Amino acid sequence: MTPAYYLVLAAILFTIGAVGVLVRRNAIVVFMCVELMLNAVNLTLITFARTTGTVDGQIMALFVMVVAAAEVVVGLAIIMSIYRTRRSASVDDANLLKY
Amino acid sequence: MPAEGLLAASWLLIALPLAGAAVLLLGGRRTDRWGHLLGTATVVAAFVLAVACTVQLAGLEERSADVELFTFISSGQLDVTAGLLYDPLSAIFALLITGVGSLIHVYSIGYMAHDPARRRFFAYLNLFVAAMLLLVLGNSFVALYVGWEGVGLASYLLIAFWYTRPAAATAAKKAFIMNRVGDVGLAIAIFVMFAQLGTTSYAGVFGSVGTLAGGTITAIGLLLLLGACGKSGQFPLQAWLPDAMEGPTPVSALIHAATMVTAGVYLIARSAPIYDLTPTARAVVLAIGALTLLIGAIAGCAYDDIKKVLAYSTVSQIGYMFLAVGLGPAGYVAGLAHLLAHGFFKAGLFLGAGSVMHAMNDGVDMRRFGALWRKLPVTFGTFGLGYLALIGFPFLSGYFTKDAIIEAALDRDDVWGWVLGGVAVLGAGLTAFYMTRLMLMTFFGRARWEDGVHPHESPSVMTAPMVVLAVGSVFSGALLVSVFPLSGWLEPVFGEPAEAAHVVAPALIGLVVTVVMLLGVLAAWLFVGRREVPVTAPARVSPVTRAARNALYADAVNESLFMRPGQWLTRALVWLDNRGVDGAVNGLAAGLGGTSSRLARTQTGFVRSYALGMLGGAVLVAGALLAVTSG
Amino acid sequence: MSASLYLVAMIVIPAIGAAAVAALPRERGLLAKQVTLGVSLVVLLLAVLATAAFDVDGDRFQLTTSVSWIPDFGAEFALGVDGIALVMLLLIGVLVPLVVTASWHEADAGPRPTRVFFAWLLLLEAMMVGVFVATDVLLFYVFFEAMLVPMYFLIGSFGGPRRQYAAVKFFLYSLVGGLIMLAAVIGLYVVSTSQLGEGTFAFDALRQLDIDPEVQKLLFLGFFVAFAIKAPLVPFHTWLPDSGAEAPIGGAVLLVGVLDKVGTFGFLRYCLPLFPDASRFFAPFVLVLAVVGILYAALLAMGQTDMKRLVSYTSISHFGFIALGIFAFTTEAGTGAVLYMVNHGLATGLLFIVVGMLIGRGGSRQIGDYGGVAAKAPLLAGAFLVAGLASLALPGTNSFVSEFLVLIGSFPERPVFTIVATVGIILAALYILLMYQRTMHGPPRGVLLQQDPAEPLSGTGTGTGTGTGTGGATAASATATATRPAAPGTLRVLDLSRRELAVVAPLIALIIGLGVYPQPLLDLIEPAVSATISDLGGTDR
Amino acid sequence: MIEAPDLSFAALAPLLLVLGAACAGVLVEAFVPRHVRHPVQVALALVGTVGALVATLLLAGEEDQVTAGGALAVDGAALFLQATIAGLGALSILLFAERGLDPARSAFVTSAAVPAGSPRDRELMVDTRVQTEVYPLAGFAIGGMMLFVAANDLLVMFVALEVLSLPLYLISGMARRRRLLSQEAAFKYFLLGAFASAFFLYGLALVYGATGSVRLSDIREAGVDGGGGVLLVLGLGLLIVGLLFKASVAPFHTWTPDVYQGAPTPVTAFMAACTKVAAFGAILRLLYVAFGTAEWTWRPLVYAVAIVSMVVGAVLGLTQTDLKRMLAYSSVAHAGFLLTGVLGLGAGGEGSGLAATMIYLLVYGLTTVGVFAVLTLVRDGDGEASHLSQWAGLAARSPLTAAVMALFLLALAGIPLTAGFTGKFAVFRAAIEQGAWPLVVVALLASAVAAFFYLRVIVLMYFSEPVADGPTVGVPGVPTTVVLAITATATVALGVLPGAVLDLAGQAARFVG
Repeated sequence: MTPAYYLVLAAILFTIGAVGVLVRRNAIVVFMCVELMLNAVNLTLITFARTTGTVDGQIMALFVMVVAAAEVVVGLAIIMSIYRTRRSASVDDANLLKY
Repeated sequence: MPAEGLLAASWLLIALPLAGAAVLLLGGRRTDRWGHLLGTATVVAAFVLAVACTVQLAGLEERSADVELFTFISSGQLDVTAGLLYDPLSAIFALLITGVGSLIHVYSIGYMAHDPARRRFFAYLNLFVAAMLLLVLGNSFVALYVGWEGVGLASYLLIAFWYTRPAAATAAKKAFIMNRVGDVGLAIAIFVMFAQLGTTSYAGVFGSVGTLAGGTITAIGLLLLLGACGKSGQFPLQAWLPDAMEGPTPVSALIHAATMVTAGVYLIARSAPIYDLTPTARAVVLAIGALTLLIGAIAGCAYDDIKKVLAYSTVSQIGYMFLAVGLGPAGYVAGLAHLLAHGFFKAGLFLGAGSVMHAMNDGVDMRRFGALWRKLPVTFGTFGLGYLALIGFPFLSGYFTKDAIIEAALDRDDVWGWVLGGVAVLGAGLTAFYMTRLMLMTFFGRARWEDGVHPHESPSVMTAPMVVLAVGSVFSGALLVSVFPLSGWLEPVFGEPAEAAHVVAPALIGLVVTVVMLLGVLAAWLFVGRREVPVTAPARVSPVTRAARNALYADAVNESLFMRPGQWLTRALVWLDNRGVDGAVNGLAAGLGGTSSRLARTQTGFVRSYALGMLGGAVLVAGALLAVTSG
Repeated sequence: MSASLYLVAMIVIPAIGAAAVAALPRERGLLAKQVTLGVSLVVLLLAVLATAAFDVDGDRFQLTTSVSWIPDFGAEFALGVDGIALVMLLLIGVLVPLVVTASWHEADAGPRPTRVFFAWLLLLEAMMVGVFVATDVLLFYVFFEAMLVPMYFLIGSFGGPRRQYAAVKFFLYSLVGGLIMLAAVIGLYVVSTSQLGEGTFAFDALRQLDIDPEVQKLLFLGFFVAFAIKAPLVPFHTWLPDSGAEAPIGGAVLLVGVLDKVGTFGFLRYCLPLFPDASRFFAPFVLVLAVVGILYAALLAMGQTDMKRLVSYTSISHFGFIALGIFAFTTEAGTGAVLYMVNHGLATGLLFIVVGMLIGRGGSRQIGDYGGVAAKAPLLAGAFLVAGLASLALPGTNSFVSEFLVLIGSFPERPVFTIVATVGIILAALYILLMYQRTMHGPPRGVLLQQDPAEPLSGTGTGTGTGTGTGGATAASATATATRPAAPGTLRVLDLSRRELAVVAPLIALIIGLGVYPQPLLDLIEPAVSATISDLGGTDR
Repeated sequence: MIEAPDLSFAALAPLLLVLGAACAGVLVEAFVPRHVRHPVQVALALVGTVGALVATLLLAGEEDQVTAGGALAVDGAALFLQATIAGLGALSILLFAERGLDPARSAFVTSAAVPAGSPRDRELMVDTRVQTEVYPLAGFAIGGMMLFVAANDLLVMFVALEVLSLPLYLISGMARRRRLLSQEAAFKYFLLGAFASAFFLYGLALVYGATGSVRLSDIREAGVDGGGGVLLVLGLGLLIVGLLFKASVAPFHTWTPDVYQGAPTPVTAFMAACTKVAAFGAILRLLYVAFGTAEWTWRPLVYAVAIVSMVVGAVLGLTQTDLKRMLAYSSVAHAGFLLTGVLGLGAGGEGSGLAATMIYLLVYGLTTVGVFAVLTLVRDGDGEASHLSQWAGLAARSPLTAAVMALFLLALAGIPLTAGFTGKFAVFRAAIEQGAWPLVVVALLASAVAAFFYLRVIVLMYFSEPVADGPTVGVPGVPTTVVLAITATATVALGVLPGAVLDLAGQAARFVG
């Protein structure tokens, strides 16, 4: 089986993530969708690592994971603080700032 | 040739009155006490100087003197030197202006005695004299133009002398504007001369004008004529002159009878070398002269305002002069002779009218006059002589000069000659009619004075000039035509007077004219003298009379042709400028603002819509790049 | 001080003066005025010295200074004057002290401190001098734009009721023009880089460039639009009536008197020599704009009811004449146009100042609110009349010489345009005399009449005391019947004060003096103009 | 046996200083007693940033090098931008440290964890205890930015991106006043930022797949011999998207107004100034080092984006009523102007575009910090009075403040004799040299439109009558005063005599790798 399938799968996952960001209201879920996009990238990286026969891709995937973890920490903190204030995690409720 | 002796100092002619004006205007109230004396003194001095200069000029063999003063404007090809040309033509004008001017200054001392602003009046009069002298003495068309507009200014100031009266202010403005219309013609004529000949001095232009194409010369001639019409109140620019009577009467006498309004005649006479080359332009001059002659005479018959009648008479008489100078070499001298004679008797008549008004508490309505001959003997006498001179009573000045013009017209010896001659004769009859009417209504018949009017003769300071002018109006004609023939004096300017081939014997012409004149007098007596003059003008009159009363609707025409459309245009443009030009800019601004607030709506504040925007952007970017790379 | 430093001093001294005045404590308003007057007089002196040091037959640019400024952009701090710039310097030198004197009480009434007004005035003077003496295009541009700021604050802080609108409009119009010019300036720089190896902004170097005609057209338009907005030519003019009407008198005088001249100056100094082919190509279009502007603005002036707007429109009309003279491409017309810039500055300056004095007395800008003022204030009326006559170019006043030169110089090249333009002199007589008659002539009436309790009039006392109502009545009846005027005594208006006379008299003297003997200025101007014309023709191979 | 990668600590000194100071700051939080923490943290942060500034200046002489195993390119451009970031960072830190203005002695919430509006929050409102985490966080952000502009390798670039972003997300949520807005700003910034970095990352992956490497130089080689094709182009596109987001270029600007408005003003200043510099540094490096030889592919794109950004920024700014929001849109417009400078860099990096862009970044950064610093002075009951109407007649109440504000606004509008003009002139010249004059004309018209809303503020301050119960103009403490002095002086100096700095930028304008 050719790497193309993995790439396509990754692309699909990425799209799903992106669309998810657009359609879901719950901040946590939206954030998860972003994570999904990152992981789609990881899949791509690893696939390419295979095709090019280098390990760079896999190392990069590790980097991405670390970064993603850091992002989770920061992200959840922000979401929590706003949730505790507003008692709601809906991204649509936060629109005082506009125009 | 360059001037020596007194002639070299002829610039003082202009400088003296100008200095007088400056002193009176800048001096302020300090000069109130003696201002009028200074003003008169400068002009008298100028007159003396003019006489002396003329005498010296007569001594020179080729009677002409140039006075170079200083470089006025010099740039590129253009080189305008401020200089004077003192030759027989300018000399007679200098004498007329300073002479009549002096008399009128003297007269004004009395006439304006009780006016708080007398000093200002004399300042303006001096200013006028200076400008007028510059006009006639200048040695180039530019100098002439400067004087030309200078007299326009003086006339404006003097007509509006009693500026608290809206009528006066409006009349002054009207005069200035209509003169400016003429000035445009004069200015463009100068441009053409410079463009074609590279010079604007008389010597340069007249020297080389022959080299130009006929069309160009005609154009110059017509443009100059436009200027002349504006200044001399000729058709189609005659409407301002009667209104100008709003000014004090001495002004009407000096500016709007004797001198300024004759500047047009001077211009055409001065430009003889140009007109001699363009029969077309000259024909137009003739036509305008004849037409104005009639218009003025007809309008003169209908007015009850004594000054208006005299004003239209002036229009008509200047028509005679135009007709004369339009005839070319044959007519120049005749026209100028009539001009000088007219200067005397018309000035005299106006001063007389002033004296009458002085007696009648400044009333001008002849229907409220009558039977004044006993109350104002001197005025009546001088006025009567002026009257006789004007209507061309045999052997008074008008008789000679007017006949000379008619002769010259007939001497063309063609149909037009007869037509013009006929018009001139008819004009003589009309002149006799309206002037007789004026005499009858003013001095004879029953006294129709308003209550509280106690006529009294004017002081001698006023009557003396009137007497002098009356004498002049009696003899000047004879002097100019036969004793010291003007033709001889002006020979250096217009050349040898051609021996007139008398188509019709002068004696016969004199007879005919006299008969027509008497008919006019008779008619006047029949219409006015026999019956009682109603105090208010009869309303139900023939269309002819009504037309005449409206000066043949000249004002109406101007109004409907120029003023109204002009006002509409102005209003339309103001609207266009605010709504259109400025509106476009403000509209653009408003449009941007609208776009801004509409675009701002896309900034909904919803994270997800932002994300959508970003995704769309990303897709576009990727798509664009792919499009570019894939060709 | 060596002659070459005159120009630098003329920029630096007012700038420093501005800083000093701005630094004065609030209550020292009088001192601020005195310092400003002193500094402006020093500038006048310098201008005269510079003129004395200028050799008419010498190089095109004299009194030059040049210091490297932004080497990276190839820009230099290069100053120098030719005859054209020199006469403009003289104009600035003459006008500013008079404006200061005329505006002596301008800022006292308002809420904002007096010293600020005069500080801006001095800064404006520095910038104006700079814009005329810069011989480095970038430096010129910098002054051109920086000049906006002081004028913007003058209008916005000390102007009339709609000053905010006017100030912003003025600034944006000029800024848009300036920015478009900036593109052209940079374009010019790039061309010079490609032709001379390294880019430069030095005017003399740029004049040597041989630019491809198509490029010339673009660059010309870039400069032209900026200058046409400044000048202003129809249809870029609508900012001027607003600014002119709302600006304080001092600002208005300098605005139309000097600032706007930068536009016509720019035509002559930059458009023609740098882009000869394009200039010749566009000349017909510019001439159409100019001639249309003459008549259009004149008619609009007639339609105005606000005196300051009217005067602004007359200026637009006059700028049409100047543009005509410049784009006729003859020495006579060009010289006339430059002289016109000076004369217009003096004549319209006086007109604005006198109108301002009238407004100061009546508190209204509407023509309809005045009448018969001449009776009570003959000096004011006289000054007004002289200004008006100068504005309608009556012979004997300075404007006649310039207008005559422009027209007679343009006629051989462009007869049709000239004839149409000449008609403008009738309209000029109309709009001036209409305004004069309505305000000065006729029976006394309007805001200055005593019976209506007009708001306290700034800088004027009270007229004669008693029986005003009856006085008015008698005056009216008298005008109806008698042919002698009734003694007009019903206006409460003081005639010109000594201070005001000190402002008006020099201007009148100049107007008449230059009207009778303009040759000295012409001798200064002509060499520069003919050099420009030859630049134009010189590249005609 | 792996040989250790070459590490030139000298070249890394600036980074190490800043990041080291940040780490030390974390320890300080842990061990130093609360009452002395604030001065210590400020001192530390300043030492880090100023030290880094000095270090870069010392390095300026050195010839360019690629170090840390090829991960970092320490070349002229990098150093110049690092210096800029460090300097602007130091100024921002000073703004953070201002304690004189807010009655509660700090612009930052005492405890971000406490829900806004809760009783505890209300207690803390009036408490004068200050929270000092912001300093290490800012330190990390600055370090990330400096790394960002020196990254010679897409992965490092990504890591740097996150290192600079994550702290920013946090501190933009830490306003003491108007906490709801602040939190919302942080929230939006975070979600969209994460979204954007996902794009960047995917682009990275695609480029890696296309070229087999993420080293910029390798990518260029691959690009030259036409390797990759569609994958490479797509990757480029996504990378650009990620960067344009950070640079707040339309249409990726949507977060900017909200975040600028919501974040604490000092943080807004910090973001507006430093993030711009960092993002454009990265854009330049990516486009010219990695894709410089294929510039024909992206030039039209950048061209279009520049126009969109200028127009959107200028037009939307017209109708804003909140100063901070207005400045946000102006920053969008300025991003567009900067892109014209980017286009001024010809194929293979000749032309003055790089120097011009760097100058513009420096100028814009200084002016922006200054303008936001002024904003912090004008206050009403709850924090800064950022609504336009509140500024009416300010000149009458506080001439100096108004004058400084007017100066900065004129600079932003690009009026000559201010720094803004120097920057504009530089970038426009570069663009015209590359024949992009239509773009420049658009830019000029856009800046004319933009000038209108800057002018409106001046009109309000100077030409309007003061409003009743208007805001008070606080007396700035030492830090803000210093910031204002420096920025104002620089704005004038760079406008009147920019020669020296222009030279510096000109010499520094080069990339390695």
